[in-house]
Amino acid sequence: MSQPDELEAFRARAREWLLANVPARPSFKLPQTFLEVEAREQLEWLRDWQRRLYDAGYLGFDVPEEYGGRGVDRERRRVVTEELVRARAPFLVNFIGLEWAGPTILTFGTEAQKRRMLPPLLRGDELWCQGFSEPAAGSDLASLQTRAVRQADGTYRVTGHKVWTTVAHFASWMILLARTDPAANKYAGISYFLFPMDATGVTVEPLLKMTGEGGFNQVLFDDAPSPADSLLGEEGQGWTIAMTTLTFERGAAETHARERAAALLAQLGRVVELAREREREGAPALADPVLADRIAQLWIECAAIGLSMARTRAPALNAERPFALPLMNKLVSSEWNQRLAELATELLGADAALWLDDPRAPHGGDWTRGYMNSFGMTIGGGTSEILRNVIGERVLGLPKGK
Amino acid sequence: MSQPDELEAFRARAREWLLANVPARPSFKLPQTFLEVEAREQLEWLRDWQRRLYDAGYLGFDVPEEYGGRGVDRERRRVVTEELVRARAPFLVNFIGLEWAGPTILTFGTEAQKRRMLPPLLRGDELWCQGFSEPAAGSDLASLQTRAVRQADGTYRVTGHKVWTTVAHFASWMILLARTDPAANKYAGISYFLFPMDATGVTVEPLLKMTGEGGFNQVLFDDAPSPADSLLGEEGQGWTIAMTTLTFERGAAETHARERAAALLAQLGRVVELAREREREGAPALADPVLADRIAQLWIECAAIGLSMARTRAPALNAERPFALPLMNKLVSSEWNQRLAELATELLGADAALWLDDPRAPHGGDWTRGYMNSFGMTIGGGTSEILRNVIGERVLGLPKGK
Amino acid sequence: MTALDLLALPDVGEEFSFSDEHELTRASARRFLAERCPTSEVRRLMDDPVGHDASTWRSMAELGWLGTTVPQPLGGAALDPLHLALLFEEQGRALLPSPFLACQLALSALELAATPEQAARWIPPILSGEQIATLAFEEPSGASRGAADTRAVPARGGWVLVGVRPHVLGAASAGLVIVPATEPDGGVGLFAVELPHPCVLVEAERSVDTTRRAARLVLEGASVPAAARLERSSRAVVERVEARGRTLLAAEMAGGIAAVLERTRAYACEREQFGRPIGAFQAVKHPIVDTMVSAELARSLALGAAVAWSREPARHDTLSRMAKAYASDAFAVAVRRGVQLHGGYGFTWDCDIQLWFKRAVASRALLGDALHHRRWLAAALGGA
Amino acid sequence: MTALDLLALPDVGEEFSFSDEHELTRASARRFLAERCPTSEVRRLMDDPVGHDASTWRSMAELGWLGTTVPQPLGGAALDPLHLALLFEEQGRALLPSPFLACQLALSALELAATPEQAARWIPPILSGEQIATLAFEEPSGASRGAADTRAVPARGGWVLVGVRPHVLGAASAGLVIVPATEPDGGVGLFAVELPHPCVLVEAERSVDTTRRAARLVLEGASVPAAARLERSSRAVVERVEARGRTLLAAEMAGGIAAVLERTRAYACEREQFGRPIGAFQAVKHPIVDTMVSAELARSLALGAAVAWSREPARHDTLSRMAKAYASDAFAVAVRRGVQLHGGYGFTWDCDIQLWFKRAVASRALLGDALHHRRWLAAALGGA
Repeated sequence: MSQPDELEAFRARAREWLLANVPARPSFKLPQTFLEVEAREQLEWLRDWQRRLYDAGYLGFDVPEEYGGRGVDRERRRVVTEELVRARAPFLVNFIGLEWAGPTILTFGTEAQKRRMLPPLLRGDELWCQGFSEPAAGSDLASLQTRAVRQADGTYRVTGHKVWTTVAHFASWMILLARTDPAANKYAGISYFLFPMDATGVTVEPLLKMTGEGGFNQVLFDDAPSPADSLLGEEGQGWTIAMTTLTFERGAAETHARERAAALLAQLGRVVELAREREREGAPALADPVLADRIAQLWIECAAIGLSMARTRAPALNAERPFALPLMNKLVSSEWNQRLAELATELLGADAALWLDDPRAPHGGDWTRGYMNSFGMTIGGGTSEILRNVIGERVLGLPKGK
Repeated sequence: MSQPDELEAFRARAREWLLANVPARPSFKLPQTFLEVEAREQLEWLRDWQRRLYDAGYLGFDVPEEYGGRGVDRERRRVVTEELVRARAPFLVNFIGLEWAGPTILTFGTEAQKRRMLPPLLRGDELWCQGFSEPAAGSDLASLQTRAVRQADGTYRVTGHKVWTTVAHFASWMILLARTDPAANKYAGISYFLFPMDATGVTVEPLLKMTGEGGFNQVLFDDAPSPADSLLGEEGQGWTIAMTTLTFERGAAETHARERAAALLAQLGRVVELAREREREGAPALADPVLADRIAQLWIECAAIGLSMARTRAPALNAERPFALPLMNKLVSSEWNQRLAELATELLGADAALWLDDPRAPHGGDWTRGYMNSFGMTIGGGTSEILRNVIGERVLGLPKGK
Repeated sequence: MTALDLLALPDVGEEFSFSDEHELTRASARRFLAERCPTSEVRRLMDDPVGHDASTWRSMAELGWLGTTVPQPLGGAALDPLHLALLFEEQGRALLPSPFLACQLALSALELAATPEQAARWIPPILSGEQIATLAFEEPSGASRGAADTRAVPARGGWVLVGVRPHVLGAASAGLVIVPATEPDGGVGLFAVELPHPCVLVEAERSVDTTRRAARLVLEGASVPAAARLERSSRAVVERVEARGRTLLAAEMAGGIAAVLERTRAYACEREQFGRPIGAFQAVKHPIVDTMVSAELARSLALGAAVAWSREPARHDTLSRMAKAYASDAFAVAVRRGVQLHGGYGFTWDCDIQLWFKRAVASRALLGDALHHRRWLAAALGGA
Repeated sequence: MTALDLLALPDVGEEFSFSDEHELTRASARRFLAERCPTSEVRRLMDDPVGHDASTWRSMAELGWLGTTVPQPLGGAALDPLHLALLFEEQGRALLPSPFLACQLALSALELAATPEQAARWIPPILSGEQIATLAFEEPSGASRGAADTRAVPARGGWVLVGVRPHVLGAASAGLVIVPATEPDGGVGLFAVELPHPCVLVEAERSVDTTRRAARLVLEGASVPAAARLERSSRAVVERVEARGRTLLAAEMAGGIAAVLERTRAYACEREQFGRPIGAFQAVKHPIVDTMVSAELARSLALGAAVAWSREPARHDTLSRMAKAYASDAFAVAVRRGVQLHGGYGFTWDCDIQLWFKRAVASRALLGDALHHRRWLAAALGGA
């Protein structure tokens, strides 16, 4: 951990570096989040940004140095995140790698896997995607049907069909769930692989989102070979490891809490600016008492979410239901974000209809696009409906439905 | 059916009669609805009103004359209802008799039952209560355990425990569901009785509501005799008949639609008056844009409910889902009513806390009492949750849960 | 007026004024649209440069849809507005891409404000389907509704129009646009501007909802002859035209909610998770029921407003605002639930829910959003 | 200030400034209340003429609860306000009937506005439990918050107070009430009025929530000596006292939501219908989860406001408003769901949910309702 004065010096350096290095927006349209990276030029521009941030020493504060990180230092990580938000820096394109795959590998990987996988992951040289969902296994993830058959030489052969696979078209690796024992019960038969996307027999087909953007895909596996050391953890341990990944995905990791809060506040700040700037009946929308009341409510909830994230750092304050805050975090912030995004479209009035390619679209149509993309968060990584089940049963001990 | 000019003449007479006959409020506190009749003096005052309305010829327009009614005339019934609302007349204390038991007896009763039961029911000489719910059978009504055992002489002996029994303490009769065949499946084993409340072995114990008011009860049956002709319909037909009663209870009967709409509008009107009268931050509450916006929304929904009730009179307009409007009616109006009642308490600010016995309570504390009593409607007669199941399954054909 | 009188419902007549003829209109529209406008056709037209199908449009004209409520002397069928509302409901359900709403708005303006000579000149080609017409009803972004920001100045025996009107439905295909403009005396005139016009720029907008095209009109000192001014123009006429437009748009949106309900219902019956159709789960079932409830309420308001339009004109303005306000929010909620309950698939281009989602976004504020109309209603009650 | 700076969260410190001492406070309060204030005791006190138990009150004084945040020279424990907020949370959970909130409001006023002499006179008897004190913070119905409708006029070497203050918590048991009143120069003075007083009528109110007593104070030209005016009175002090009051009330209400959650959860696990506990049904399970979410968010805001009170005073006012606004609405929703999910039983006097229901109704607008505080927050953002 850094000392307070060291930390402030670090913050000053980071701020200065960001001022000098945050790139101007490119001429082409940037995606809003890592979920919508569609074109090669978007990818390379974003990857370049991740590399420069890494090379300058501002990325990897939750990974030990021997695996390419900067050593575990929560405070520095927080400072960097706050400064990234302040500088309105681009997002990090290898989000799945940094936030979901990386922490899982760090927890369950062998020494060799950690040394091989983590450095290029951090630098963005190798992108990661997630192969969990299937056409018939969305909310009911454990019913997945993709098969991985162990060969005599210890390698596996994978056959199956994954969907909603973000950035699969640019990824080098996939965290893949596949059934290795069809005879076992539906949980015990699953294993977890670090699967090379350049394997033969892998076909990536883009899926279009409702916005018309790409960025996610279906991935077909036809007897695709996976090396012997691609298994993460033990055979049959996949479900347990997947639950850990989902916990990271749902933002349970308390280290990230404060930076998520900063991100939510930044979103709110942009909507407040919008409400000051947009007129309605001849006056700023923010002067409309009903709209102002809704914005105030979203502000209150944003503060409540942010303070709840801060509360996760005080285990003693959460002793009665230790999993309540981590598990509710993704549910609450994704729904809050959706309401905020919808309100933004309402502030635009009839101009909410102007789309990305209209030169007069407010802020390039990003508000309406953002509202649509908000469903990626209320559906992906466990729908809000599934999360309410999980919280009801795991946190509150309510009986399972059948 | 009346001709238009006859009808207008009838309306004029009714209005005049009501002007002369609607009683001044008594010195004691009146209940807000038939669900809260607690004291004998309340009962007698209200019964007297029902008798006078009946004797004057304004009650019984859905019952043929041979059973004490005024002959079936929907238009006159509607006119009377509209004039009752306009005159702010007291409610009719034998509500369960008039609205639930009466129509059921008219549909399923023998000639003798109709001749015996309906005239005193209409006049309020004999009050009715409903014995459906049991401690372990609320939403899951069909799991009821009260037993009725047929005797050699054709009479029955009833043993069991009913709850939430409104006006049981004043009722002469109960519409009673009891299990006559424990071996049959849970629906087929149920029969429907017109049960005399003065039978031996019947104990009525008052239950207090959260408001501190009485009006409902639990009723214990200890081998209580029920006469041979007390069975309504056939033995084992009870579930089917009960569903008909519940349809009446949930306001499905289209004859009542327009009068319900008038009642909702009257409630809204009172809240609008309240919002004009109450001050907030030194100005009428109705001048507060946020409160005014909420009132406007409730007005819109009230109009939508009223127009939907009017739509039930045009079967051709509802051919695709004929049961949609009747079944959603109770759900929508009870939830609307609850939101309206809660808003009224919010208009009162801190004075919402002043209770019935405080001399400064706005309107005698009726707003806060009304909000609490609104739960009687969202819980009784099928909770909102159960109604959403029923609509989902019966109207939309969604699969049953298990 | 007591609150109770003000709040009273309109008298919609016996059986909601709904007759066998209305049922015929509804059923034949449903059949026609099922045949001519399945979702595949909607998707085809999304990429079409014009945005609607010419032969379908001709057929609609031949069926007499365009002149449904137009008086017979002007070549219309003079049916009551409930017929027209039913046509809109069905089009909203099928999501028919067409300039039908644009034409109805223009026809309303002509019917209410034109002299017989003006009407005889401009109405027949619209009814026959030859001429697409529209009304430039939206103010520039941020201006008050009805401010009529566009100005008309008398000049050289005619008028010169200056101003900008966004979101003009169907304008890129239209040969005629009716433009409300403020006159020097402060009144509002409705001007029939024939397109193309050398000083009227028609900039096609790129809408999120490509099933309904719109354009931005820039009137750069556009001269029109004196006869272009609809003689019976007034602010009151503009308000009546808007009330009609709200009624029809609300009916269309109610149809949209019904379509979202039907698709979500069907998906919930078919998609299985945890060994059963997801519609068996209350977390899916109950929100679908709520969508059904809102579909029915939206329909009652829109059709009620259509009945009031001819039967209780004094209450039509109020009801049309209620109908549009309710439909705006209810449609928004229905598509939000629709996407969510379709899960990952709902988020894709392939899933048809997105089509109604975008229609809901694009229609929400047209002719005023819910907040705007609720404020008007609150003022009518004596509130803020 | 950019929007982002204005919106920034307070720094609540490492581990939310929560230490082992705080945990001790919380746990011992929970134990004390479980022993002294089970629901049966709450119900007993509902019918009690005084409304609280004298021996429990004495024990609270002995435990030092009353002086938790009071500076040591005045006889307090000088602990940080998070301790006090935790006590309120536990009392809200147990629904303890007591004049604790009344006393804390009075103590805040005395701590911030009294001279050392005044403090030395009035504070010790409060801390010892001998004297119940309160603050008359509510304006008469309909007046603006903070208008200080009551007037203070200098007379005969002292002051005369004229006005009406409703909803004065614990006033019928109090020996001292602090009254904010407008002075001739327009400023606000805080006056310590000892009760009984010949010209102060204390009319007990009959509240829907008989677990917390209040009275209406009528000051009919009540003379008080010059020394009754707290010397450091100002509008700013009144605002700080209100911010503290909001923080504590919000913590109490957060405790109330947690209690409703716990009872509803337990009932849903126990009550069977259709052959299984009703908590297995998503229509029951999911609303309970939503109550849990609101309980956690309310708690974070209330405790966050308590931390800011001492650690980030510049943000305390804002946070206290957020906490009270959120708790007001969330508690109202939680009790509404609580009654509904208990079904017919929830509607009875016997079911304990009604106790919190009434507390929620009675607390909703005390010290300002959600709408009031959201308006203030919106204004801070530059809005209406």
